[in-house]
Amino acid sequence: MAEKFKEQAVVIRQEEISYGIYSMWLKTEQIAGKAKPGQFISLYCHDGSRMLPRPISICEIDAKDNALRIVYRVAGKGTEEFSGLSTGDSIEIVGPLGNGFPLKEKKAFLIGGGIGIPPMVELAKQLNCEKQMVLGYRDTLFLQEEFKGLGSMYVATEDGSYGTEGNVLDAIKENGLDAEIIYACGPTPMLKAIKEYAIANGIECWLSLEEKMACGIGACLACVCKSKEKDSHSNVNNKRVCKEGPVFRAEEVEF
Amino acid sequence: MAEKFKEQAVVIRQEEISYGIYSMWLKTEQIAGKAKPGQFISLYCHDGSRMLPRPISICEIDAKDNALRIVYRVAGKGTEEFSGLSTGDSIEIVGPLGNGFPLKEKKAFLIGGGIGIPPMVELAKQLNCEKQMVLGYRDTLFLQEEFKGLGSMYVATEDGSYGTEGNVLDAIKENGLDAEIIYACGPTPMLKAIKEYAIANGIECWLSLEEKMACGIGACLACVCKSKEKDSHSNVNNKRVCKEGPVFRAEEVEF
Amino acid sequence: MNMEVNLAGVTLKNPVMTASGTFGSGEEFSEFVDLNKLGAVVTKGVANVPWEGNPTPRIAETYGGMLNAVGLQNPGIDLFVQRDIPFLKKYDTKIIVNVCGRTTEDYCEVVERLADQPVDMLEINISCPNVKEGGIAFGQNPKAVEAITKEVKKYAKQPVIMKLSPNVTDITEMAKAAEAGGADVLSLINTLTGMKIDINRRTFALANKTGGLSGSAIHPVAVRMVYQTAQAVKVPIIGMGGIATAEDAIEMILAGATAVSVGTANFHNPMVTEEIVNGIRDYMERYQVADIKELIGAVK
Amino acid sequence: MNMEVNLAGVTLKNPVMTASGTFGSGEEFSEFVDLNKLGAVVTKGVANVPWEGNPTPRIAETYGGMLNAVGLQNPGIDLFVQRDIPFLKKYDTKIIVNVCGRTTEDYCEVVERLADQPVDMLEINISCPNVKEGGIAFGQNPKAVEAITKEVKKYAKQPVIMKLSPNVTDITEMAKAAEAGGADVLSLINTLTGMKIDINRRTFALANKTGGLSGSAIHPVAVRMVYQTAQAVKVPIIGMGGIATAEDAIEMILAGATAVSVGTANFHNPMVTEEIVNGIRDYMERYQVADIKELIGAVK
Ligand SMILES: Cc1cc2nc3c(=O)[nH]c(=O)nc-3n(C[C@H](O)[C@H](O)[C@H](O)COP(=O)(O)OP(=O)(O)OC[C@H]3O[C@@H](n4cnc5c(N)ncnc54)[C@H](O)[C@@H]3O)c2cc1C
Ligand SMILES: Cc1cc2nc3c(=O)[nH]c(=O)nc-3n(C[C@H](O)[C@H](O)[C@H](O)COP(=O)(O)OP(=O)(O)OC[C@H]3O[C@@H](n4cnc5c(N)ncnc54)[C@H](O)[C@@H]3O)c2cc1C
Ligand SMILES: Cc1cc2nc3c(=O)[nH]c(=O)nc-3n(C[C@H](O)[C@H](O)[C@H](O)COP(=O)(O)O)c2cc1C
Ligand SMILES: Cc1cc2nc3c(=O)[nH]c(=O)nc-3n(C[C@H](O)[C@H](O)[C@H](O)COP(=O)(O)O)c2cc1C
Ligand code: FES
Ligand code: FES
Repeated sequence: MAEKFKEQAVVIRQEEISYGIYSMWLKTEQIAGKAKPGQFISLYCHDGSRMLPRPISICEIDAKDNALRIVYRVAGKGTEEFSGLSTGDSIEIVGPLGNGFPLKEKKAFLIGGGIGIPPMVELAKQLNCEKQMVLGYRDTLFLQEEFKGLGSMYVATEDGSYGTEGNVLDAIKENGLDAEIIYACGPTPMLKAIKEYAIANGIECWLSLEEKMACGIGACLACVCKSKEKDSHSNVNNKRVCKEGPVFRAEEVEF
Repeated sequence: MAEKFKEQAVVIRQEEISYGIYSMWLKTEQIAGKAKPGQFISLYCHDGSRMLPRPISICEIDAKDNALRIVYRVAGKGTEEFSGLSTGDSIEIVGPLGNGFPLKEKKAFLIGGGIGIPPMVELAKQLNCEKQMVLGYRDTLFLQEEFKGLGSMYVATEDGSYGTEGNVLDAIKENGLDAEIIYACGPTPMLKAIKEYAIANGIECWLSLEEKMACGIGACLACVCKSKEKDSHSNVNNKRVCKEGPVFRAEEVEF
Repeated sequence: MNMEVNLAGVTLKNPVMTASGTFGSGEEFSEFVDLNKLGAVVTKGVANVPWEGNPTPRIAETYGGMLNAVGLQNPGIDLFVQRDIPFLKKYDTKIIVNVCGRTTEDYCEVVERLADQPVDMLEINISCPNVKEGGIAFGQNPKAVEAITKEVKKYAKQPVIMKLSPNVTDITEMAKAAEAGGADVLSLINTLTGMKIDINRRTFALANKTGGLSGSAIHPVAVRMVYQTAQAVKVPIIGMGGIATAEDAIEMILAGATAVSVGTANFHNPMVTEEIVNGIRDYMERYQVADIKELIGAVK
Repeated sequence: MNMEVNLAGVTLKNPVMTASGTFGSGEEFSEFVDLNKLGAVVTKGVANVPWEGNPTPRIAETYGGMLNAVGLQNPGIDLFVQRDIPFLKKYDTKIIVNVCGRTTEDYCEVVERLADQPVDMLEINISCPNVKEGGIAFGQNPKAVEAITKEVKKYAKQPVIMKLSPNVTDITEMAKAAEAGGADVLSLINTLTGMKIDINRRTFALANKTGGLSGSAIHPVAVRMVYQTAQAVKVPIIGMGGIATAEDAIEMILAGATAVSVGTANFHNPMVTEEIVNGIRDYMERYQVADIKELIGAVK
């Protein structure tokens, strides 16, 4: 049983790194020290009208200083509230949650789409193998600097303003890339396409999923995804994204 | 029709002047410039779970700088929220609300009980007559300095730690005071006793009442008090504390 | 861009109205809102004679909402006709008079008195949980709903809106009964019956013990009932319950409401009704909705 | 100071329990809360066979609350008996198993399977609004409530709690029917049926369209129903609905609840149940309440 903590984290610093996209470093007591790439934390709002936690992936871990970084897009009221926090403010968080990515020593694609890019940063730092980052954006780039020196990087933008015009698979094709393992996080249509690509090419593939959550720890069954096999916990073909996931073998899950 | 404004006021400064009692100066756009002693403002909470305004009396008015002072006790969640505000923070307010005290040139008692003392400060400043402040406290004194130089002052404390042991009427009796007019604000039992005293002694008497409010402007009929005569607005024996009040002739209202 | 909606032949310039009892007859709020900007003003409930209402405390705040047990205090139809209608006539907005009563005869008396008055519609409150007689008793039984609707319709010269209570097992049953009785429009929801206890004084927070829950807290229940009702009847629906933003109003319209009423939110922000009108316009512009009618019941 | 309460012969060390479906079988929350500190753990609803539940999204946040349409996903009684009961037996707390079904036979099968199991009580969920068959259908008609209570009682070896739906015109009618059917304890309220629409995507926020509203938003409705029920029946009541603080729990007890269940608040703060136990103790100390039983139904 992985350890989880509920803490009053303190904002070390926060900045808007792209339009509506914020990067926040949080000082934790224990969470950062236990966290792994691909795991997430739950953040709680100060405003009493919003009761549910917001799940946000861990982007970077500074285990030495027990700090962690999240990068998030303002998508609604909760993330808007978070974006107003500044150095010294505190925020309740629970974590580390979920399973995280397996760290394998195989030639890898690290594929991030939009706001699915953040978890790839810590993964790239911890993976010990040949790394090819494939990053998909709508138009404006962010978190590019972070990958410098960690491997080769390929970018796709929907509007073609940078790199390949199209999606991450177009960038892979255009650059004639290959890999033995895929780690991916991003919008569902992207994950679906990557799953097909991986199966077609016989590549081991790990996908990080999203679903609406209530408890974030596996108790409420809000956040399930369809699984191919009967899940040992649920005894039906449902797995909990917050507990068995958010990272799943592509073959395990159905979209 | 008195003018009312909804504004984003800015906290000039706030301090805890006694245990759990806060004094806050607010910079307004127009409200302070139009306010009169005995009127109140509605303050709105930032936290979305609290939707109703908190009515708080105006303690002092700085018409020149368009600032006003309120003094309040932390009584629940809303006032607790306000107590956390500091210089530069903003808060939504509506005002000035209610009728205020009539300013008459008669030898006066200004009677304040506990958290009913604040409105007496501005009243004392604006009244042009012989003023006798009679202030009742449970134990700890506050807002005493403010009355210095405005008239004579008499204090009663429940525990006798300062001034007369007992209530404001005990202080009046002990000091052998008299007056031609009474202005009073404080807890209902005190107001009730003052009303009886005023009638028994044939003194003109104005009382500032409290009631739970929703709209604060006279539209919802939440905040009524029983009136002796049929009220011309309601057409029944109910007057609106927020609109016809909060200040009433003692004879007009029933407790 | 067209924001006009039609309720039983009455055209509102936009779908935003005030919820009865939260806005008086508009006078007090006219200091904050330009009444000309609203689709309609719905007045506080008025009876054949003046009502004293309940003892105080009449309201209590709750999480994301409030309880009220005002108990339909009102000045009676005579003073209302003499004072409140002329006030509202000065504005370019529709006038909807909310009617309450203790007996069917009470309701009919008020409706008859209003027949020759310049009011646009009548809203019959058969769903107030805060009075001992009348009110909700009429609104929790389909037979009673149909009967009172029929009676009122006999006397009414203006289109009749029946205002339904959410404190029922099946809202569609009541809605169908009102429609069968001849209702021209339905409005829902009135407040959910609730209670608050002060644990320090160990008493009820309201003198009346129970009160009606309103405000953002109840919005999801209101949306559900409006949706269910829209599937069950043909008459137009005025949706209300916890509408505090343009988003809330649009949600209600998408669920099937032709117009919306804003209540408790006025206490949180006296300018909210006008802001909601503007917010709906912004939404229509953003999504290029040429006519608001395209949104009514668009989510099925 | 005595915090013990008695529910149909079962003594709880304190009145704080978990609300079914929000706490699994306790395993996940045991990382945050010492289960030994709770009066009882009420499990997620379990059926005779595994249930898949509804498609996602299964939840949506609302103002001061949330909607859920999980649809009673559960692993079925076999795995539950083999895994969940032994887990809970490790703790010094009472075990209450929440039972769901599509037919009366389904319920009875589960109840029978539990007869020789070390569980302390059974809670029969006849009020789930999120499944097509069973659930709420049993809970909105007094005859059906009485009938299923009687059937279940035939098979039950443990005291039976009937869990009532708030989506009814008169909660006391259902409460009396359950009592007449032999219920040992009543629990209320389950969720209020609600709906949320995403105005940008113009779709329902939940795949199931409607869901159950829970959390602080509904607390005043729950307090009112517990109060009304306490005046109408003799059996003890477990109060729930929006309890998020010790104050909320005490309010429910003063209204007439012998014990309370905490649901949605666990999602906002995984340690809340233990904090509520401590907060009730603080209140009793502050007001010198020697026995919590003095508080039960103390406000009338
Ligand atoms: C495992 C996981 C990791 C995530 N990591 C990131 C990240 O690193 N950066 C980032 O920007 N976003 C991330 N998201 C999405 C993020 O959780 C939502 O954008 C956020 O919850 C929106 O909250 P809000 O209050 O601003 O929006 P609102 O729409 O106001 O939220 C209302 C409710 O819906 C939930 N919700 C809304 N959108 C989502 C969503 N996409 N997924 C899950 N719940 C949602 C909220 O948590 C809240 O309960 C992640 C989601 C999951 C499940
Ligand atoms: C005309 C008027 C003038 C007032 N002036 C002052 C003042 O100068 N200083 C001061 O400390 N207090 C004053 N009060 C009392 C003050 O309004 C309450 O203490 C305050 O609203 C409590 O809010 P809360 O959120 O802290 O308490 P909570 O108990 O959490 O409030 C819950 C709800 O009850 C209402 N409420 C609670 N107590 C009162 C009360 N005593 N009167 C009216 N509504 C109440 C709140 O406004 C809110 O809607 C005044 C009240 C009125 C009516
Ligand atoms: C203080 C108050 C008074 C009310 N008075 C009436 C009334 O007189 N007649 C009526 O039909 N509804 C009355 N209502 C109900 C509202 O019109 C509305 O149906 C309900 O409050 C839900 O809307 P809201 O959540 O926007 O307030 C009243 C509500 C409140 C809060
Ligand atoms: C996610 C979720 C799942 C639930 N599942 C069940 C269930 O399986 N059986 C049941 O009887 N009630 C279930 N409920 C209802 C709760 O037990 C409780 O009655 C209701 O949520 C009100 O309490 P609360 O406001 O404290 O959450 C569920 C509630 C939620 C929020
Ligand atoms: S969010 Fe509760 S099980 Fe995943
Ligand atoms: S608070 Fe609404 S009338 Fe006074």
